[in-house]
Amino acid sequence: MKNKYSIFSLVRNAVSYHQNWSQAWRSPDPKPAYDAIIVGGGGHGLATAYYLAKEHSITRVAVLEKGWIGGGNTGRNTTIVRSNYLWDEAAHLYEKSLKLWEGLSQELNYNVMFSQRGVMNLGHTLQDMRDIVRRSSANQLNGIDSEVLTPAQIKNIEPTINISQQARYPILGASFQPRGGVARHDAVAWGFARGADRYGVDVIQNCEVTGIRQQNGSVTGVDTTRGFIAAPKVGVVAAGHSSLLADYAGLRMPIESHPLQALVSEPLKPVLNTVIMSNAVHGYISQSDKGELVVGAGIDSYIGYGQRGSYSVIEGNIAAIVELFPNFSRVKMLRQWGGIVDVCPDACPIISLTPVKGLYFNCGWGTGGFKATPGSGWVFAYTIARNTPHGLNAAFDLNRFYTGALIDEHGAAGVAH
Amino acid sequence: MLSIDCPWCGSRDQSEFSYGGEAHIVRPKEPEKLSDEDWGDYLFNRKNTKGRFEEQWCHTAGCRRWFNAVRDSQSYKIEAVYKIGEQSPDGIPE
Amino acid sequence: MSSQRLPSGGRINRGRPLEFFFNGRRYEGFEGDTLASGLLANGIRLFGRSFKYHRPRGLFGSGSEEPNALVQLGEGASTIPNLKATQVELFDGLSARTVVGWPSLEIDLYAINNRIGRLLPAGFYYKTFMRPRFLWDWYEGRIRHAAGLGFAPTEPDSARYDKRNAHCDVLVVGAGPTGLMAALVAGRSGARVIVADEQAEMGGDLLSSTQHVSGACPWMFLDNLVKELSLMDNVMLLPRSTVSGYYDYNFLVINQRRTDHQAGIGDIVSRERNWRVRARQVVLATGAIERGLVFADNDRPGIMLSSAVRTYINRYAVRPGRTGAVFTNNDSAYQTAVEMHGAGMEVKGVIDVRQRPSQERLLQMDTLGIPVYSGHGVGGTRSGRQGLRAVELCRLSADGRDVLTQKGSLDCQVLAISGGWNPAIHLHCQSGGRPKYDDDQACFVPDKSVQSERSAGSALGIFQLGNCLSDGVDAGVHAVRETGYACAHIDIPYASDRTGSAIEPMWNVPDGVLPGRGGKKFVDYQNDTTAADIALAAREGYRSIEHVKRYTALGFGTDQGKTGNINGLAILAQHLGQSIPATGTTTFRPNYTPVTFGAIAGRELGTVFFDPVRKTPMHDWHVAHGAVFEDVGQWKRPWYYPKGGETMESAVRRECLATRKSIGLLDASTLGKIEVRGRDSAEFLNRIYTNAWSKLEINRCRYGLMLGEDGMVMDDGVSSRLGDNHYYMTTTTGGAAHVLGWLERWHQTEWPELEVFFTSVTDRWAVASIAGPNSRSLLDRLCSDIDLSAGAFPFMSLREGSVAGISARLFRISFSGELAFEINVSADDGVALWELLMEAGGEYGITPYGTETMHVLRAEKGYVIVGQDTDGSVTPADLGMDWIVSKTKDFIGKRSLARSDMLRDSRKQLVGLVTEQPETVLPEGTQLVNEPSTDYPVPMTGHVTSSYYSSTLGHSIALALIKGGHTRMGASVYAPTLDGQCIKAIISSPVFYDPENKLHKT
Amino acid sequence: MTISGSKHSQFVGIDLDASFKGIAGDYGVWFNEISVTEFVNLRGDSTHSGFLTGVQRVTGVELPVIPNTVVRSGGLSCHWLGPDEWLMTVKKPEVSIMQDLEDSLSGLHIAVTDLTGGQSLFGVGGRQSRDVLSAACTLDLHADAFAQGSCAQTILAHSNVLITPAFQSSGDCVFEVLVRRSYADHLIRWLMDAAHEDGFEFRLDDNSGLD
Ligand SMILES: Cc1cc2nc3c(=O)[nH]c(=O)nc-3n(C[C@H](O)[C@H](O)[C@H](O)COP(=O)(O)OP(=O)(O)OC[C@H]3O[C@@H](n4cnc5c(N)ncnc54)[C@H](O)[C@@H]3O)c2cc1C
Ligand SMILES: NC(=O)c1ccc[n+]([C@@H]2O[C@H](COP(=O)([O-])OP(=O)(O)OC[C@H]3O[C@@H](n4cnc5c(N)ncnc54)[C@H](O)[C@@H]3O)[C@@H](O)[C@H]2O)c1
Ligand SMILES: Cc1cc2nc3c(=O)[nH]c(=O)nc-3n(C[C@H](O)[C@H](O)[C@H](O)COP(=O)(O)O)c2cc1C
Ligand SMILES: [Zn+2]
Repeated sequence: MKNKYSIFSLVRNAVSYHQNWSQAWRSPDPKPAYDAIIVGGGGHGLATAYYLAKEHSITRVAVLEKGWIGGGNTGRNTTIVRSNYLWDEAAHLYEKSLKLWEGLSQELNYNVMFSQRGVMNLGHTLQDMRDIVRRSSANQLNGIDSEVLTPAQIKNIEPTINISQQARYPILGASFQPRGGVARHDAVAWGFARGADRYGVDVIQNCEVTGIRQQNGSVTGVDTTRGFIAAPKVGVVAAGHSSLLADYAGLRMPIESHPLQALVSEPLKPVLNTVIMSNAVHGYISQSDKGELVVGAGIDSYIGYGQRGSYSVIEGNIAAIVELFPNFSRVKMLRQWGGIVDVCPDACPIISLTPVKGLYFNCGWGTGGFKATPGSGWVFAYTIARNTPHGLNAAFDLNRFYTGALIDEHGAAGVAH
Repeated sequence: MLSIDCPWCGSRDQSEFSYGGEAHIVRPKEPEKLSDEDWGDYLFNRKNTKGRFEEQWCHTAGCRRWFNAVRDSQSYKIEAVYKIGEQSPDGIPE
Repeated sequence: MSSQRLPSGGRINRGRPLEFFFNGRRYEGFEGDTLASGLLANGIRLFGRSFKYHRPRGLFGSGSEEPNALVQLGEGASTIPNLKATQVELFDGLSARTVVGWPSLEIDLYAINNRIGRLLPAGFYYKTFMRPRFLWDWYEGRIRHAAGLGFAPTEPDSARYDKRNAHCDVLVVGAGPTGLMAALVAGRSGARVIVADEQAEMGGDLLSSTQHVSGACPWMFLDNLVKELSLMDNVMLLPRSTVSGYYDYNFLVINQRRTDHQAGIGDIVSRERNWRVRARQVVLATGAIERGLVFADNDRPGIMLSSAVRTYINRYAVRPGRTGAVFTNNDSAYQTAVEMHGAGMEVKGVIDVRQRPSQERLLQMDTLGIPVYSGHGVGGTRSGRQGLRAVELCRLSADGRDVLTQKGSLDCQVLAISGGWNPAIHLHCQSGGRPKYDDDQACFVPDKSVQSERSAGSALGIFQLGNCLSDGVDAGVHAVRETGYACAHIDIPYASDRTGSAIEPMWNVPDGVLPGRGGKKFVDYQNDTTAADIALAAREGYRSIEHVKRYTALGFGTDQGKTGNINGLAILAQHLGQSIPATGTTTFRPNYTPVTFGAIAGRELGTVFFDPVRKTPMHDWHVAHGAVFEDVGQWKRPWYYPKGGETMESAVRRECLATRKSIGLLDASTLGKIEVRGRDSAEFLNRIYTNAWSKLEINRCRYGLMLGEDGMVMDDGVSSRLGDNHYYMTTTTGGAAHVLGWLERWHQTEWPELEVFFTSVTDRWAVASIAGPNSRSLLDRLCSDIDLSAGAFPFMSLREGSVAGISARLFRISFSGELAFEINVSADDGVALWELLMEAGGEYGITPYGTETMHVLRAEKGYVIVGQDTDGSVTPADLGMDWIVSKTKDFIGKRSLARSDMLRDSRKQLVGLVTEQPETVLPEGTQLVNEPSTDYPVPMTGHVTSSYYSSTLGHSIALALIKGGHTRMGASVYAPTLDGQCIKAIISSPVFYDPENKLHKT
Repeated sequence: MTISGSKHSQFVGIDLDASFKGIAGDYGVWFNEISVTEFVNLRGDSTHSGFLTGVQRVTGVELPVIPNTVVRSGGLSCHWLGPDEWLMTVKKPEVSIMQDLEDSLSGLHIAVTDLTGGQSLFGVGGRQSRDVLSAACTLDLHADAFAQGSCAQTILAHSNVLITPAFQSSGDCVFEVLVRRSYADHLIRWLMDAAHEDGFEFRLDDNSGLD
């Protein structure tokens, strides 16, 4: 392998003044035809291409990205990774993903800085606590690490948190998944791109898909801003833009695209040890390795493709954070931004075949799909390669919206970040 | 931060309103006669348009009236508001 | 250390000396100084260390653009991390320390990073620390320790922060000459004007200037202008106020810092105030930010922006060094040479990369005896302990890309550099506008306005004072006209601007060595991003400017790349062989400068204000009687009433038994209450509830279930018929607002033809519910106008009358399974009623009970609580409530109940559970399995939704949702609890108490 | 002094002596409780002439049909709340309009709902009253934008309120703030806190709202 990354290659390249590093991925022109096209160069799309090549030996693959890879939600999320989901279907899928995370840096030979510092979901009402027990209990039975913490135990892990029982919505407890954590979002996209490129996948940027062609009910290729590209299989992983692509194929989707915002503080010396999420006061926070506090703001109620949301949402979230951490009131917000999240009615993804043969959709991850990146790519590659869902994603098909077999994660699991 | 023109109260801060999603989704007259697919389509499938989009808002903290707006979902600019039952400036909704 | 304070001049108050501390040492400065100017005046040049290589750094700028001089202010709870020394106003006793440098600024062990810098190219951490895997946690700890700038406080902040909402006709951002002229026009025309400037004083660049305006010295001109504005009622001047964000619909946020510059002002005045402004028109007069030049070792303390040097000299009367030189690619820095000379500095020369600087400038330098090195560059620098000592001169090729000859060095302590000017287009871009590249001026300028906004003056790329003044007037006139005012007359002040020759872009000054070698050329000082890093990124395939930003951290810092971003993207463009506009900028986002969380959060925090606390009319009574409260939505509801050290368990047992045996009293005022009136009320309820309402008789009550259109249980409650076309609906406490909204929505948007009105009366009624076998006897004593007998006042009916002389509506409904009455009186009478009931009930041992007892009592009866026993995935059939679902009419959600998944046998259904050990209470939420196992994953069959000890029954009871539960009566399930037990339980009917439903009907 | 148990006051439990001088050394804001003897919510069809005349017959005022306006006359105010909704407040103990409205409008599609006891009305006056309210209210409260005769439902400190400016003969503006009873305690505490810098006092006997 050309340019394997390690401390040794770093030293070797330092000697030659870093002039000899090869490209992490090429920037090829599109070929006229591929065996499979992946629409969307986010983490999920790139992972799909990577696993298609690696696990299914399908290497004549193009990933078409309208902008720059990782510039969608992959590049703008708060990077929380956990698998403590309530419902079996979701738990198994996310746990598969978490297992892949645990070896991802080595697998990709790209340090995605996956930091298993634990994720805490706080409970502030009696019902929150019932839900926490319910979820933790389900997690344990599913073989997923999860514990319930008392306020004192929370304080022990996170010394500056406010556990006063006089608070407006006092912290009554939390669930805690020690294996959860955060990762370096950009590195995930880049690592998968580099990995896929190594297998010969073409990662093509600045190439927007503008149409999906089909003949006799089967997909034949896609129109793009760089011309028509033929392929018998097209996997769409376009997150916030899924409805548009469905529209190109004449399909309707149970998806709404909403602005979801996040913000960071200035970099600080380590002050937070874990990831803290609170549904009731609505805010979540972690600290990146670089030192900035990464705060998830809320979703706007309205549909929005603007990659920006309402300032009041930011205000509410910061208030929640200061409520939880009154010591952060002198910390400053550096930057805020937004993403376009594709929300499904049951807060669970769609990873599915479609009525069009050879056309597959992977979307609806909404506010919580970063953690699923490797797992989602893994099952989607399987689904595309075999033209049938893997057991792990069978429940996440489009049909559930007609039969009613929803996997209602907001029902009880609360925020799905 | 939107400022929304309530057809009755005029321009007010977004915080006074609640959102109702896509406008002109008519509840089927005889749901029992619908197939599961058609019912699922009514329940869940949405246009989710990028661009000019007809949607519902309610002036919850004001006059409590629901109304429709044509808003560009990318620029967030509200191009028109009209009352329930009135015709969209974009013509008859299908 | 020698004082560098000039003997006269400056906008400092020499009559007011201040003492302050930096890294533990004491210094003196004056009122009007910033920490930066104060330290510089004391001869301090080393301000901090860089983030990655820990190189010594000094001041680079003089305002919010500063990348280097970051400090931590104060100690303890009021410490503030990451302030820019250039923005910290001095006050007496101020104490600051540098944020980078461990263990100290002078001796920084991490400075080793500079030595091994070659091992730390952009993104090195993505390439290493991967093996062995188990060491990653350790590596990460080290990385975290090394990273981060200042320290967050670890104690709560005692300062106040507040907000104001404001509306204005014209918001002027920036109070330089441009903004002030715009404000003057708008103010004189009578418009409502807000002027915000991030600096302590209004004036912008004029504060640092010596250029005369209309014949007057600039400060005199300024003082008159500001005075006139401050006397206008319709103009609000906000100094120390940064417009941090420009959002949709001309909504802008101004962060005003109110107290930090005053020591000991106390906590009465809020420390910061965020203004939330809706402006009809916005004038962006934010000026321009000078950018540096990228050359080898361009980060020595003493290398400063030319504009900063000018500011320190003129505004703060500080000489930044004894000797100086200028390095530029444009005319503006020549003035700095003049000012340095005027300040008594020995100016060693002006190094101009251009082959032909303007004649006028050359003459000017000549008269001052300052040599001009045209067609030259700085190829490297040397430093001593206190920073810059010398710069190396080299002769450049005509195209500026190569070094022709090394030309020796100039000894100087200060190098004033100017790579050109970047209009501060941040807010324009935040408002949705795009940046447009102006080739002539080598900078991005605002493109078309998207919102009601206009950039003016230097923010628009107009760099001459005279033109700025007239453009400010134009902008003011434009704003006034757009907002419908008649424009007042104004004389445009005059300034004698110099003409000159054009800027020649110089993005990467050649140093004559091979790529990657030689001194580091910093592009982004704060993140130590170098030109080589950008080249490396491009080489490795990170070609988008957005990738380069993320790979190299260019512009990622607390200054957001105000001085470095444009140089960085231009260097990338060179490497990719494409134009600057094709390369594009990164996205401008709020905040313009960082804003404290406290100010964004404002005052709605803490026990009292974070969210409104809703109280029932009897609230104070509950407090006085020791109630412990539960949060239900925004309401405070009594949870239980412990007596003399009772635990919750014993209080609840006592309350339950008292109710079952005699009388309990519950404050039920929080239930949602809606009046439904109109000819079509019944029809409307038919469509909303699963059951039928038309035939309900007047004065009768009925339980109803509402579903979402997806068929899932949404809310429940008892509704009653008050008249022909008049119903009274109750909802759950938490669901009240939602249900009212739900009714209105269906009515207004789907069925406007139905004649019906809904009015919330939740707050109008106080509700005291008495339950228990003695409740009728008690009520009999207080109520003389209603026949309370079972025959005359049957279960599920209502009567109007009076209770102890208070007019009341009585409902015979029961959520406890006991004989019960809900007494509704005007909220004004709630306390009186409650006290009368307590008094009259004394001999029955009437016992107030809270929500916990209510839950136990209802669970004994198998009554569900929506949201606890349901979760958005539960249908009426799942609850065993088919009986309430009409087969003959349509209603919201009905069609969904016929979908295939709703008919599945294995759906989770509501059942009761009884544990083997009567005292064992199943933990609520626990999952249930059919077979205990540790072979994960273990298939789950359901979970416990409600669980209590029933003192009435003498054993624990639980409700659970269990797969196919309705057909599994008597079967056993196991609850593996989180603390490692496995509790066996038997599935039973969910009705544990009075299954024949006799008691409540008596 | 605190009011305890007094049934008609929303200031129960609030320390009414808790006046506080602001940084200017005086009371920039004052609060009082405005006693209203009857609150009536009225729904009906304003395009129906019988409805309008029926209301006028009882109240003597013409129902405001222009959004966000109020009509006041002789102790009775009538606020526009929505195109088919009004709030009447009666400040005279001897007058009750509930039943009269029912009778006068009988046969029409209307709803007359007694809200007495469920609402609280405060006056917020003084030099800084506008500033204090604008701390958590997005409405433009400037006299040019929110003139005599207007009223508006909006949000103040996370609570739904109806605000009505009332200009006194002195030219001072008092804002009448109507809020649902269960929020009243929150709101008055919030107002006291919001007046932290400006200073505030309670005015007990001054029933300053205009009618
Ligand atoms: C603010 C925020 C915070 C979040 N926090 C978390 C979190 O903490 N944890 C978590 O697990 N998840 C989180 N998420 C969700 C998570 O980011 C997403 O679910 C996940 O990144 C989706 O990955 P993706 O690859 O499917 O989508 P994306 O990364 O958005 O990739 C889709 C790509 O498709 C491209 N595309 C779209 N249309 C076309 C077209 N026509 N042609 C070509 N290309 C096209 C887009 O440009 C984009 O690059 C958050 C999201 C946001 C916005
Ligand atoms: N010699 C040159 O080439 C050159 C170049 C640029 C500017 N100038 C001079 O600078 C002056 C420009 O005048 P001007 O009025 O356009 O700009 P200015 O720089 O004088 O004033 C801009 C003001 O805006 C403030 N500001 C910027 N962003 C802000 C924000 N987000 N919130 C609040 N305040 C903010 C700054 O603090 C500053 O006071 C003229 O005198 C001009 O000659 C000269
Ligand atoms: C986890 C995370 C951490 C970030 N940290 C920083 C940071 O330290 N400094 C910064 O300027 N931006 C930071 N950003 C924000 C990015 O600059 C950028 O705003 C975001 O990726 C969205 O892209 P856009 O603003 O270009 O649309 C961070 C983003 C994420 C997702
Ligand atoms: Zn309205």
